[in-house]
Amino acid sequence: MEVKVRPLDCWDDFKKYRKKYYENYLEAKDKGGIRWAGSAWAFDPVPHGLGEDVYSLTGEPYGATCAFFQDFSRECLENIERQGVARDLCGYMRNYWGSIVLDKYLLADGTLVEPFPKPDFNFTIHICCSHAKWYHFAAELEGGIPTYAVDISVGPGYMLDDKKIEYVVRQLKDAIPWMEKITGREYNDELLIKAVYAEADAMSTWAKICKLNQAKPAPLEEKSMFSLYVLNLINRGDPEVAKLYYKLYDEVESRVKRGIGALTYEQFRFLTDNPPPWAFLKVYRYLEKEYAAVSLGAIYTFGLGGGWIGMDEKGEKWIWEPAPTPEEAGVEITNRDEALRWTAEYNLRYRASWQHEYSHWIRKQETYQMVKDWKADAMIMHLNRGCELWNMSTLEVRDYLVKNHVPTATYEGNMADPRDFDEARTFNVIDSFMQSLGIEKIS
Amino acid sequence: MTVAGIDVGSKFTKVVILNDSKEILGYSNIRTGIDHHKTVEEAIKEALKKADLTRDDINKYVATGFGKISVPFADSEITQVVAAGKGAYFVWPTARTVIEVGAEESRAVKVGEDGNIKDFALADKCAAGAGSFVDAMVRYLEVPLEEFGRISLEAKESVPMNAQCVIFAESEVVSLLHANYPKPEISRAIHDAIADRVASIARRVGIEDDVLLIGGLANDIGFIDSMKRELGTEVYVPDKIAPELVPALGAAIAEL
Amino acid sequence: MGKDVERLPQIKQFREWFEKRHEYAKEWKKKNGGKVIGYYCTYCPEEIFYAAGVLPVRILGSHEPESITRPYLHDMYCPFCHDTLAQGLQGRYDYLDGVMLAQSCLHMRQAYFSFADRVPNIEWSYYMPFPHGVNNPYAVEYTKAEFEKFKASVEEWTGTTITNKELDEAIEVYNKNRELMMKVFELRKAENPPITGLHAMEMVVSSQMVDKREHNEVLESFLEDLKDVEPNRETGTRLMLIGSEDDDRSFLEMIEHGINYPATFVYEENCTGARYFWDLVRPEEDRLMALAKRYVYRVPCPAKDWAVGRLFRRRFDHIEEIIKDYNVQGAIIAQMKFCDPHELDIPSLRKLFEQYNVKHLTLELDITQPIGQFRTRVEAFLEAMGEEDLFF
Amino acid sequence: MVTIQESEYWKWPETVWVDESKNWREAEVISCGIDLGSVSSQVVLMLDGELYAYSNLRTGSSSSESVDKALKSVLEKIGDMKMEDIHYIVGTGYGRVSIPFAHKTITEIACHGRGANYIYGPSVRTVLDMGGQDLKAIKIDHRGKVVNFLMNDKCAAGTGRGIEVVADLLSIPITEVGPLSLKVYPDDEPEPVSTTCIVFGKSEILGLIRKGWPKERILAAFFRSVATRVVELLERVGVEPEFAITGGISKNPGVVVRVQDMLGIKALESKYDPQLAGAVGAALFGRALYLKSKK
Repeated sequence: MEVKVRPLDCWDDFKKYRKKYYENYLEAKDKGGIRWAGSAWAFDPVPHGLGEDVYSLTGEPYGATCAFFQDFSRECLENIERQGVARDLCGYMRNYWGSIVLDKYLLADGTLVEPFPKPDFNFTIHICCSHAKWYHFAAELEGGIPTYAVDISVGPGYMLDDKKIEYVVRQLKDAIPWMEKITGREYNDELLIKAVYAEADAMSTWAKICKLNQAKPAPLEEKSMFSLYVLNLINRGDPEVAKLYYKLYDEVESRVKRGIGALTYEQFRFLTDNPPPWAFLKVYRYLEKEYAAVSLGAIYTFGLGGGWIGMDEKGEKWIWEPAPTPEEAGVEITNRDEALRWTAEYNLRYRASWQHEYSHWIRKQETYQMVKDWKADAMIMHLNRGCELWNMSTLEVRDYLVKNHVPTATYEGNMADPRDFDEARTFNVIDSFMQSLGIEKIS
Repeated sequence: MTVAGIDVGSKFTKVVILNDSKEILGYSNIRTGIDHHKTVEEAIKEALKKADLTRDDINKYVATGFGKISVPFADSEITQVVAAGKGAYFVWPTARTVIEVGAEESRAVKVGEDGNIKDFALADKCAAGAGSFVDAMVRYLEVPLEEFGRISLEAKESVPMNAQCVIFAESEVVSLLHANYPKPEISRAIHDAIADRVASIARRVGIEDDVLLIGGLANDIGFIDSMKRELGTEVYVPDKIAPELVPALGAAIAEL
Repeated sequence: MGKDVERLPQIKQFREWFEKRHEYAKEWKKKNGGKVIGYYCTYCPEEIFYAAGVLPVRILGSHEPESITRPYLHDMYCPFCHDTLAQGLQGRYDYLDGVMLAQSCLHMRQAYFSFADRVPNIEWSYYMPFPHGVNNPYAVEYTKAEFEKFKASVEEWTGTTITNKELDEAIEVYNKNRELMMKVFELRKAENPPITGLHAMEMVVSSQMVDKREHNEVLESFLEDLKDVEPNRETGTRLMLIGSEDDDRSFLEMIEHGINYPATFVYEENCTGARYFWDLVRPEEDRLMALAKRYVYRVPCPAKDWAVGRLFRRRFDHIEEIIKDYNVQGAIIAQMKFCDPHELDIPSLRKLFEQYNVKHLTLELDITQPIGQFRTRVEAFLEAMGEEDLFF
Repeated sequence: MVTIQESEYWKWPETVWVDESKNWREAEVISCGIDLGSVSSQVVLMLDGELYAYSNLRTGSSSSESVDKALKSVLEKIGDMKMEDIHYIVGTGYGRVSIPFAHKTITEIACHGRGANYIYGPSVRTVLDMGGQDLKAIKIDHRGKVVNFLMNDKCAAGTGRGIEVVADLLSIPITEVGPLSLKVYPDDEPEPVSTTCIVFGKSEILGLIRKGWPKERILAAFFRSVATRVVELLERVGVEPEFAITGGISKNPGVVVRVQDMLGIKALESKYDPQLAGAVGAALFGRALYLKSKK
C-alpha cells in the first residue's frame, strides 16, 4: 500500500536544541557559567541545582558525534592508541579521549574548535566496566579534573529495595557539597526539584512517543529517532526538553491518526538492538530503499531515553508501558531528600537500559516483548564491538528469538570505530537475510 | 530451458550448466583473475565446451558469489547463502546443516525439510580467511595440497593452537616448524584450528544431521576428519558433484 | 643439607590438587555427602558457604581451544569467560550443585548466566549484587545487606541455619589459610626465594579447589619444610606478575624455565595469586559486617577500583608497596584479551612502573598462549636488562 | 581436485656475497651470526667485527635444512673456509631455537639493535624492523643496546606476510608492489584499508578489486594502512632520531616513504643490506662472547 509521508514539523527544533547544547558547553565560561562532563546516564538533574548557567557535555552522545564524522573519528582513535590505549575498549570513550588528546572539540555540525573545553568537574555513574574509569582516565589526561562517580550497580528495578536505593541516594547527597566546594557556589534545591520533575516528564513522554510507533504504518523510523531521543541523553533536567517532547508527541499522534508513515511503502518491519555503527547509517537507508523495510526502533533508542515499567514484580514478563511521572504517581517533591530519592528510584527502576544487564533473561523478555508489541517481522542485531554493555547477551537473545520463531540476523561492527565495520560483508548479510525470508527488492 | 549458474568467488570462479530436468550438462572451475569480467567469460566458455553447447543455447544466467556484480548480463542474482542452501538441498536432500568453507568466507546454513532456509550464520570478522590460510600453510610446509590433508591423519597428538585468528595461528605454525614439530602434527594442528573456527560458525545455527560440507576445503580429507572430531557427528561431502561447485549449481537451480 | 623444593611433598600435593581438581571435588562429595558450589569471582564470600557445609570451588578454564561457547558469547568477550563456560558445557563440572557470582565484570556476568542456564546439573544459582564502588563509604553497608540475603538463600537451599559459631569457624579457617599463604609470600622477599611463581600459583589455585582445612594442614608443614629449602636455581630478574586469572602453567613455565636468562616471579598481583587471599577478616560482633568489610576493603579488582572525589586507585597503592617490599625489578603485565577493567588501568600503571624504574612488558593472554612469540618478547625484555658486558 | 598454489609472486631474490678484498686467515676472531626468520634466513660472517661474507635465502619448511643451506652457500662462496674455522656462532630470529651448532642464541630484538648500530652507525636511536610475522619498534643507545622495545599486538600480527598475500592477490612480484603503490602518492592517496587486521584488510582489498580499482590505488590503500600501523607502534615507543629501518621491509619504498612522511623523519641509508641487521648483530655478539670466554 502507498503511504502518505511528510517531514516532521518539529524536526528543526530538535536539531537546533542539540546544536545549541554543544555551543553552550563551549561558551559556558564566557558567561561565567559552569561546565561539567559525565556519562549520558549520570544523574543529570543533580548539577542543575548549581544554577541555571550550568552546562554539561555527556560522553556517549559526544563520542557518537565524533564517530559520525569518520575522518575526525579515525584521527581521535589513532591518536589515543598511540598513547598505549587498547583498541577494544569502549568506542565512545576512545573517541572522547582522542578528542581531548588532540585538544579539538567537535560541534554538532562537524565544526572543529580548539582547544578542547575542560570541565570544572566530572560527574558520572558507574554501571558497565568503563563509565567511572572512563572519566578517571579523562581526568588524568586533562591534568587532574575533580571526578565523582556514583555506583549504581544495584541490580534490576524489580529487585530494588530501600537499602539499595539508599546506597545510591547517599552517594548523590555527598556529591552536592562536593560540587559546592569545587564550584564555590551555593546549591539551590528548588532548581534540583524542577530538574527532577523535568527529567521524569521528558523520559516518560519519550516512552509514550515510542509506543505510537506500534501503529501501521509506523509514523517514525529509527534513523530520525536517533536525532529525537538524544535530548534525553544530553540535558533531560532542562524543562525545555520535556516541552519539546510534548510537542513531538502531539505531532506523532496526529500522524498516526492521519495514517502518515515514515516510508512511502512499508513492506517489512524490523527492530534493532544496539547502538548503530554511527559512521554507516547507510545500513538503514539501504534497507529502506531496497526493501521498503522500516526500523521501528530498538531497546537502545527506546530504552535509553525512555522510562518504562519494565519487568513485572515477579520478573517473568517485560511490560512496555511508560513509567509514571510524579504527578501520575501522586507524589509531591518538596525537598532535596525527596528529589534525590525520586530521581534515583525513577532511573534505577524504569530506565530500561539499566535492567537488562543483570541477566540474559531480562534482555530476552525485553526484546521478545518488543517484537510482539511493535508487530515486527524480524530482528536485525548489530554485534557491536564498541560496547561490551550493549553487546552483552546478544547471542543468547538471538538464540532465544530464533527458537521462538522470530527471524533474526546479525552483523558485526562497532558503534564508534569505523575500522571495525565491513560494508560488503554487512550488505551481504542483509541481502542473504531478506532473500532467505523471500522479501523481494522493490527497486 | 537451459540455465547457467555462475559463482564468482574470491579465489575461483565456477560455472554449472543445467537443463530443465536438472541434469548437469557442463561445468567449469577456474582461478579468479584481477579482471573478473574476463574470468567470467573464460569460465562460461569452458563450461559450454564441456557441455558441447554455444552461448545461444543458454536461456538464463544466474550469478552468485562475492563478485556477482561482475556478471552484468545475469538475468538474476542470488546470495551465497541461498545458493549454498538450494545447491545442498539438491545434492543432499537430507542435509539440514550446510557448512561452506571458501577461501575468504565461511558460512553455515540451516535447511528445512522443505528446502527452505531456516537460519544462517556468516563468519565473524575474526573467523575469516580459513581457505586462504590453508594455502599459506601449504606454502610453509612445502607439501602438495593433497599431501597436506593426508598427512594430518598420521598425526599422533594434537597441538592446541590459537583458533580465533588465522594470522596469529600462522605465527604459531611458524614457531612449531622452527621447533621441528613433525609435519603431520602441524598439519593436524592447522586442520583442527580451522575446524574449530568453522564449527563456531556452524554451531550458531545449531548442528542438526545430516551435516554437509561444501566449498573448496571439503576436498581436504584432513579437514573433514577434524570437522568430524570437532562436531562429534558424521560429516558428509557431496558425492554427485565436486563440493566447490554446489553454490553455482544452486544458483542455476534457482531459475528452474 | 638443604632440600630441593621440587621434591617437597607439599609441592606435589598442590600440583595434584591443581591437576585433579574435579576428581577431588567428586571424592569430597562421596566422603561428605555435602553440596559443591562453583563460584565465578573472588568477591564471593566463601565463608558463608563453608559455614553451611558447602564446598566452594573456583570455576576456571582449561586452556584448550573450543568452539562450543561461540553461539552464546560473542568473540569480543574475554577468553576466560569462553573457557570457563566451555568447561561447563563439556560436563567437566558435572558434580556442581550450584553456581554463584558476586557481581563482577560484564564478561564474567554473561558467562555466569549462560553457565547457570545451560549446564544441566546446576540446581541452584545465585547472582549477588556487589558494589563496584568499593572506594565509596557506603559500600560496606550495602554489601552487608546483600550478604544477609545471600546467607538466607544459602540456608534455604541447604536446609540449614548458619549459626555464628559456624561462621566463626569458617572465618577462622579462611583467615588461617590467608595468613599461611601470606607467610609463604613473605619468604619470597628473600634474595633467593625458595619458591617460584609457578609454585605460588599452584598453591593459591589449589586453595580455591579444596577444603581449606586440608589446605591449611599442608601449608603448615610446607612452611616448616621451606625453612631448610636451598634454592637450587638462579633467581635472576625479580619479576612481578600483574594480571587476572593466570593459571596457565605453560605461560609461567615458559618465563621461569624456558628463557635463556634466569627470572623468577616474586609476587603475583592477580586473582589466582595475592589478590585472592591478601586481606584478613577482622572479627567483630556482627559477623556479616566483618565479612563485608574484608571483601570491600581487600585489594580491589580493577573492575571496582576508581576515583570517588579524589583521583586515586587503591590497587596502585598496594602495587607501590609490593615493588618496595619485594624489590621488584621487572613487571610482566599479563593482559587478558578484551579485559577492559585491566586495559583501562594499563596506561597509568605503566607510568607508575616507570616512576619506580621498574621495567615492564605487556603480554596479551588468550585461551591458549603462543609460547613461541611470548618467548621472544620475554627474552628480549630480560636481555635489555642485562648483558652489559657484551657492549664494548 | 584443483591445485591452488600456482602463482609465486610472493617470492623475492636470494643472494650470497663475499668481500674478496679480505683474507679470513688474517683475522683474530671469525664470528658468525645466523638470523633464521619465518620468511628469510641470513648467515653473516665477520672478521674481527667487520662484515666479510653473507647469504640471504628463503626459509624452507625445515629450519635446520635452511640453516645448513645458508651456511654452506657462504662457505662454498668463500671456498676454503670450514665450519671449524669459525670461532663463535650466535643464532637469532624465530628459529634460533633450532640451530644445533650455535654456541648461543640471542633474540632478534637485541641483534637488530646491535646490527643497526653497525650498519647505520652509532647515531641510530630508533629502529624499525618488520619481519614476516612481527613488527618491532626498538630504541637503542649509542652502543646499539636495547633501551626499550615494543612489538605489535595480536591484531597487527602478520603485517609483513600481508605484503606477500597482497602481491599474490594482485599477481604482482613482491619487489614491484612498493614502487607501484607510489604512482598515486601523495596526491591521489586513497583512504587506507582496515588498519587493524590483515584478514579484514584483505577482504576489503578483494572488495576494491571487485569495484575495479587500479592496482596502484589498491596498493596505495594497503600500504597506507601498513604505514599507519607501523607509525602507531613507533610513536608508542617514542621515535627519537636518528631513525633506521632494518629487515626486508626496508627494501619496500611503499612502506618506507609513507612512514618517513608520516613521522616527518627520514630513515638513514647504508651501503650494507639492512636485511642483514639481525645476523650482523648476532655475529658482533658472537665476537664479544668469544673474547669474553677467552678472558
